[in-house]
Amino acid sequence: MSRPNVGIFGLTGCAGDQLVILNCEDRFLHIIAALNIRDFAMASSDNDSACDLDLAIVEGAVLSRRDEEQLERIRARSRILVAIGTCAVWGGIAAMDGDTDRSQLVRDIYGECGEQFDTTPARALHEIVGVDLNISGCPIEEEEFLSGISNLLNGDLPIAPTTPVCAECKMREYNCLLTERVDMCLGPLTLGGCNARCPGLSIGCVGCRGPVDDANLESVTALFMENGFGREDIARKLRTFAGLRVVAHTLSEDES
Amino acid sequence: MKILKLEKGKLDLFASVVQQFGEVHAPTEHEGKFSFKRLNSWSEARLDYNRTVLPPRKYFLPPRETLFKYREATGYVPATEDLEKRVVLFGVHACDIHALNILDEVFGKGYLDPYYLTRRKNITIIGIDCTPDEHCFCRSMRADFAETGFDLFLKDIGDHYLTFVGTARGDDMVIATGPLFSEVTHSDIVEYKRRSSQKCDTFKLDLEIRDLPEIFELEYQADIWEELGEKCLSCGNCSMVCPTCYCYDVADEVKLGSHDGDRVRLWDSCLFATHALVAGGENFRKTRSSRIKFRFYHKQRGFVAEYGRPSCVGCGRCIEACPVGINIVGVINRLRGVEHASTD
Amino acid sequence: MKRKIVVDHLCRVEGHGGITVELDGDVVSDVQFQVFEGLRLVEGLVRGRRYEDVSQIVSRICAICSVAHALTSLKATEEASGIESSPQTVRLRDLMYRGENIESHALHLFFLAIPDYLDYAGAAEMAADHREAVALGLRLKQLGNAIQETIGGRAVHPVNAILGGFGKLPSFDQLISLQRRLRQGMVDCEAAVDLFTTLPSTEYCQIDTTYAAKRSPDPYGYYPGDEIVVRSNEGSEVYDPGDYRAVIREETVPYSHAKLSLHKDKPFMVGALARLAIDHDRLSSRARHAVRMLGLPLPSGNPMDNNKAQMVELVIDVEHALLTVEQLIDEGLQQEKPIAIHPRADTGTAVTEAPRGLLIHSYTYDSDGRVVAADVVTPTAMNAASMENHFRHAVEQSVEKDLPELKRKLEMIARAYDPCISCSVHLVRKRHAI
Amino acid sequence: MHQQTETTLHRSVVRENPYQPHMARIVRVYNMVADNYLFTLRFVDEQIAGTFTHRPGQFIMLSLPGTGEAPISISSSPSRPGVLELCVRRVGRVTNALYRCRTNDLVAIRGPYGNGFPMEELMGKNVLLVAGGLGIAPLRSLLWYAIDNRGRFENITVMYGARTPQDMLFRDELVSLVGRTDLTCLLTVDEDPGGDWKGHIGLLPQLFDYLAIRPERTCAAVCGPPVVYRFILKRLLDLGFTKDRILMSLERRMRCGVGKCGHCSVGYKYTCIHGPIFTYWDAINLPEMI
Ligand SMILES: Cc1cc2nc3c(=O)[nH]c(=O)nc-3n(C[C@H](O)[C@H](O)[C@H](O)COP(=O)(O)OP(=O)(O)OC[C@H]3O[C@@H](n4cnc5c(N)ncnc54)[C@H](O)[C@@H]3O)c2cc1C
Ligand code: SF4
Ligand code: SF4
Ligand code: SF4
Repeated sequence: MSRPNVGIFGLTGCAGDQLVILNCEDRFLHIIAALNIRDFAMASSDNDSACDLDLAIVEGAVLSRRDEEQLERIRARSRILVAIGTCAVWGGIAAMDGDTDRSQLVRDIYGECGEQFDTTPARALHEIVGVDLNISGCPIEEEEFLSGISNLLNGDLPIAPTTPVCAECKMREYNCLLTERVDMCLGPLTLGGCNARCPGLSIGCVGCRGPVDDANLESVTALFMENGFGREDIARKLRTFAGLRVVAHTLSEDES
Repeated sequence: MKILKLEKGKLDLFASVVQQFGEVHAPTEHEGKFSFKRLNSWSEARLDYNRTVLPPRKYFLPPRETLFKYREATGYVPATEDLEKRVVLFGVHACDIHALNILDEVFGKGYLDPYYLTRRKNITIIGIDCTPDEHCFCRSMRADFAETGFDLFLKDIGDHYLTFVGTARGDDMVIATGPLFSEVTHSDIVEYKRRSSQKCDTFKLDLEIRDLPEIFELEYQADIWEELGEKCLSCGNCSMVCPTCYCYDVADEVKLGSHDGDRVRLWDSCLFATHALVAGGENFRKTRSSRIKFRFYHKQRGFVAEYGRPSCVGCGRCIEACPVGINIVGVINRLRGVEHASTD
Repeated sequence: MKRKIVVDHLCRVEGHGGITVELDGDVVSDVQFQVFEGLRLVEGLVRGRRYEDVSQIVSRICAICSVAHALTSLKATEEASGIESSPQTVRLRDLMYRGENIESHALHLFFLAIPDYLDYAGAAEMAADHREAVALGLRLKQLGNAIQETIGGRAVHPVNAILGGFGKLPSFDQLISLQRRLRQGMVDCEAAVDLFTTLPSTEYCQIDTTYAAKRSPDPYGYYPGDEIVVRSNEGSEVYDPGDYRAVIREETVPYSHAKLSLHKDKPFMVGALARLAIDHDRLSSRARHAVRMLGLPLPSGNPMDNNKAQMVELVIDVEHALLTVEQLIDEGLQQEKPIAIHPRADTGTAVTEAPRGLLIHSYTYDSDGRVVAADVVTPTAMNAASMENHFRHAVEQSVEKDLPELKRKLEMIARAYDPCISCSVHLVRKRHAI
Repeated sequence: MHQQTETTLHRSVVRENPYQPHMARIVRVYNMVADNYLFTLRFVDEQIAGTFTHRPGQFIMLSLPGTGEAPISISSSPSRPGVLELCVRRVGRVTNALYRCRTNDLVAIRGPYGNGFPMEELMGKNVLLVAGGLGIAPLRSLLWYAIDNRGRFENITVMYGARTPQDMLFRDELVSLVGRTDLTCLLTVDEDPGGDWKGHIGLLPQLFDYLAIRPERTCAAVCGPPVVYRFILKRLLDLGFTKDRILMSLERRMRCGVGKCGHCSVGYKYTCIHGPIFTYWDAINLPEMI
């Protein structure tokens, strides 16, 4: 790919991942030299919203029919679609309470005029279209994003991280919060790549990058319960960034 | 072997002389845990530590290192930048020295790993005595005393350290400090022997390694592996902190907007699901139980077949690091069918 | 003759929104600032969550204001459980706000606003001709991020700020490195002010405006203190944070996912221009110099002046941050552990200044420390009515009435407000305690 | 630990580095079947090109700069030096990148690695080669070595099965062997949707029906996907082959190729140094080997 046509899009989210792209200050000028950014509404007002794209980078979850249609349009015009951020990859915090009554919630907040609002339960991009590459993180890590793009420019899909936060935590010799302070650290369940940012600050991982492939939920839950945490709270905690929502949902059902 | 003694009160003086042999790194404390770090001042050194979170392995096989730089014009060029750095590791325990000797077998036999070996030659090791705690079982693993693999080894005999000189460089260090060292007397020897046998009695963990390979073969299908598989988190903590685990991954990293890049090597673990995954999705150790079994099997049985001894030195790190309390001594004793009072 | 000006999708703003203005002859008959950001209903999601999880969740309302959301939430929760943070914690948190403000204003001015003035589609396009200016903006932005990273542990969605303090305090070396960068930042700010004085003027909307901002005991504090001041040409009123409902009345409108906020039935403006209007008598000499250089009248009735106000705040924030960092270096950081919280059933409300203006978080907890009700009022939501008001006057005051030109002006006004649209849709109506 | 001067230390990393890949040029790309190419490579450095040699069954580590490294069997015979032939199936990062390469592009190679077939053991005996699918890649080296050194072996038999004629690797080459009198070449396909296959149709083990084997004078070399092992090994044992006369080539994940990285270990052996050629006895003795 020589200077591919690129679009950067945000569905519903906090714009944190697009901000991380803009935060690549040192390398921002390199990025715009390597990529022909044709459609990036957050950063430019001269956007070609119809051209074919080699690469579409999409942030945010799908929370409305409008999002869904936009995503389908993006997919149709792009060769490679990359989901960036936990919302796009897993549904993010908006998917936390998949089981609550959404229309009721909307009515609670907006009153009657809420009824006509275009709103659907949160979904990750892969639930709607094919996704070629997922880069997780809330927000994504700058290095991982740039190396992902470099790999794509080189013609390869980047090597997906598969190791948990714990491994990175130990590589940096941080004190373990599970064995030492008995926090609810989600490090063993969470996909690494952040260099164990939170444990490095003596704060338990909250799982913002979503789960590792073979997360041993049962064992971690048993451990947390042994350490005195309630099942409901554990289930909620696991569900925060939505990656574990399906299993966490089962966990809370077990109880009832 | 040349043996001298060093007054304890002069240790800081000795350390200041040793600086000329390289950057001094020693165990330092952080919220009750220890790690080898570059010292800003000698007072940071905590020679009374029990164990560091990461073993000295991190100096020889770093968590991440660049092996080659690839440039379109020159091809793969070996990266040599950090290799020549001279470091003095002050205060390495016997088990960790044993572990380095084990890594020497892996990286220094057959195909020689020049990165590891170059570091091994540039890093000076000053060993020190220790007191076993509740997780130590180096005695069972025959790793409680080191005969080789260090430049100097300091053994506590009260007011003095008996100093065993292991290499010519160790001798140079002794000579550079001149009058700090004195001759060993008969009463020093008596004291050394007294302390040595006393130390043997302080171990709280014990296990028998004779015929362990046979036991492993016999118990290859035992239920315990399934049980452990249900408990294990595949977090890799045990292998990250192990002084003799050396699995690594290699990846090419390309620079944005070019075809140039680096080939890096990164720590890996046999507990990760992708460790034995090959093309076509075939995974030779798909289940967690098969992976944790493999770790024990490889250390306690596979390594014996290849190198004549288990690759565990009994440092206790994996016991301390496991969030769900999987305890290697407990596992082995259970395989053997013996209960030991102090294992769980 | 009826005409309609429609901006489908506002670019170079955070989030998704549009503008529709209907003209009947030369009179504006209808103005709508529509927000069609999807609904994440964050307010509903925190219900039932324990007190220590809340700030991490609400920080995701918006990335650009994530420090403000996280810290306002912590402050409200601490208020509810009756603990007071140490002066060092307050100082460090205010420093995080400076970092966020520097980053956010630099992003806004150099990436979103200046390209407007110079007629470029964005910073990338501008970089071709004005590499230096873009590099200057990137440097300032990076400075803001460096502060947020050093104190907050991450530039977006800080993780280090927790209830009762911080996970880990910055090291001496980190502070020294910040000091060095902030000194460069002082020089960069001067260059930025100079650059700004060369931009074309934008006098096309002038009306009396009501302003609201927090007033802190220290001059120009974003985090400490909690009085809300409302200022109009009828004078100033002061409110307690707990009475924020008396300041703001919200209305839902069918065309937008954001509610409209009014003060005594009138729109009001929050943000940099409002803060300067309210705190203009306590500015440092450097800041006053910048105000003069930019020719910024205070108070001003021109929303476009918000860009100038943001420029002045860059000067204020860099100076302030440098001062704080130097004090921390001189006095040394005390190794305080975060204060442990013992939950109790109560309500806590906190008010701070996010980059775009007043931010209010209010939570009611039960005795287990679980959220019973939550209420978040964001600056962009407060500004929505004011924006519509300014759109209306800009269109009516424009003489040429040329559609593309009007459209451009509307977009520029919207961007001058620096709306953060994802914030605006997370309003919560307080529920009664069960 | 003896002292060494800095210059020699440096040299060991630069000159005696077992991980050092050497640039090689693709001199020919041949599209064999869908997703399988045959690459002919020649080292850029003439000295290496002239001296490189290997044993049949050995593999090299192939690097695509910026993409990564993968183990690939050498499909050409050492009896035909100067170039290396690699038969590669496209499955992942490295093989995809290789697939994009064209004649004259550069790749990098280090090796050869692995034990290779025990030639001393095979010489003077009958050799039976049994391959399924991509399993022909390592066996082809042995096949041509045996043909080129015909006098040193007794009977040579090759049995190869592919899913369809279109999937048959080295098809023209193998078909041309069928008529030869100095060796037996038996080919089969599972099915023939195109209807142009003149040879045998049926599963690989059926080929044994055409064969009279004297197991006590024969060594068998087997390579293929797991299903091949499952059926062929049993068949060979039934015929009376002893377990150490059945040789097989195994695949594992590999990151170093030289017995360090730990990925290819099975039981207490490393596939890269103790293998990839193992006897059937090794396989039953080592847990999880097949
Ligand atoms: C001794 C030996 C000889 C061989 N000879 C040949 C030969 O002659 N011809 C041939 O075509 N092949 C051969 N192979 C197989 C070849 O080495 C593999 O197919 C190799 O993996 C290809 O590398 P790759 O980078 O293209 O694939 P990879 O990118 O490594 O991917 C291959 C597959 O492995 C899995 N995988 C890899 N990495 C990850 C990860 N990080 N996370 C999750 N999954 C992952 C995936 O399932 C993927 O589909 C041989 C292998 C060995 C050991
Ligand atoms: S602190 Fe958390 S991430 Fe680190 S080792 Fe312990 S459990 Fe794993
Ligand atoms: S440690 Fe956990 S919560 Fe923190 S950044 Fe990493 S994945 Fe996110
Ligand atoms: S297996 Fe455990 S006890 Fe043995 S050397 Fe490794 S970390 Fe130490």
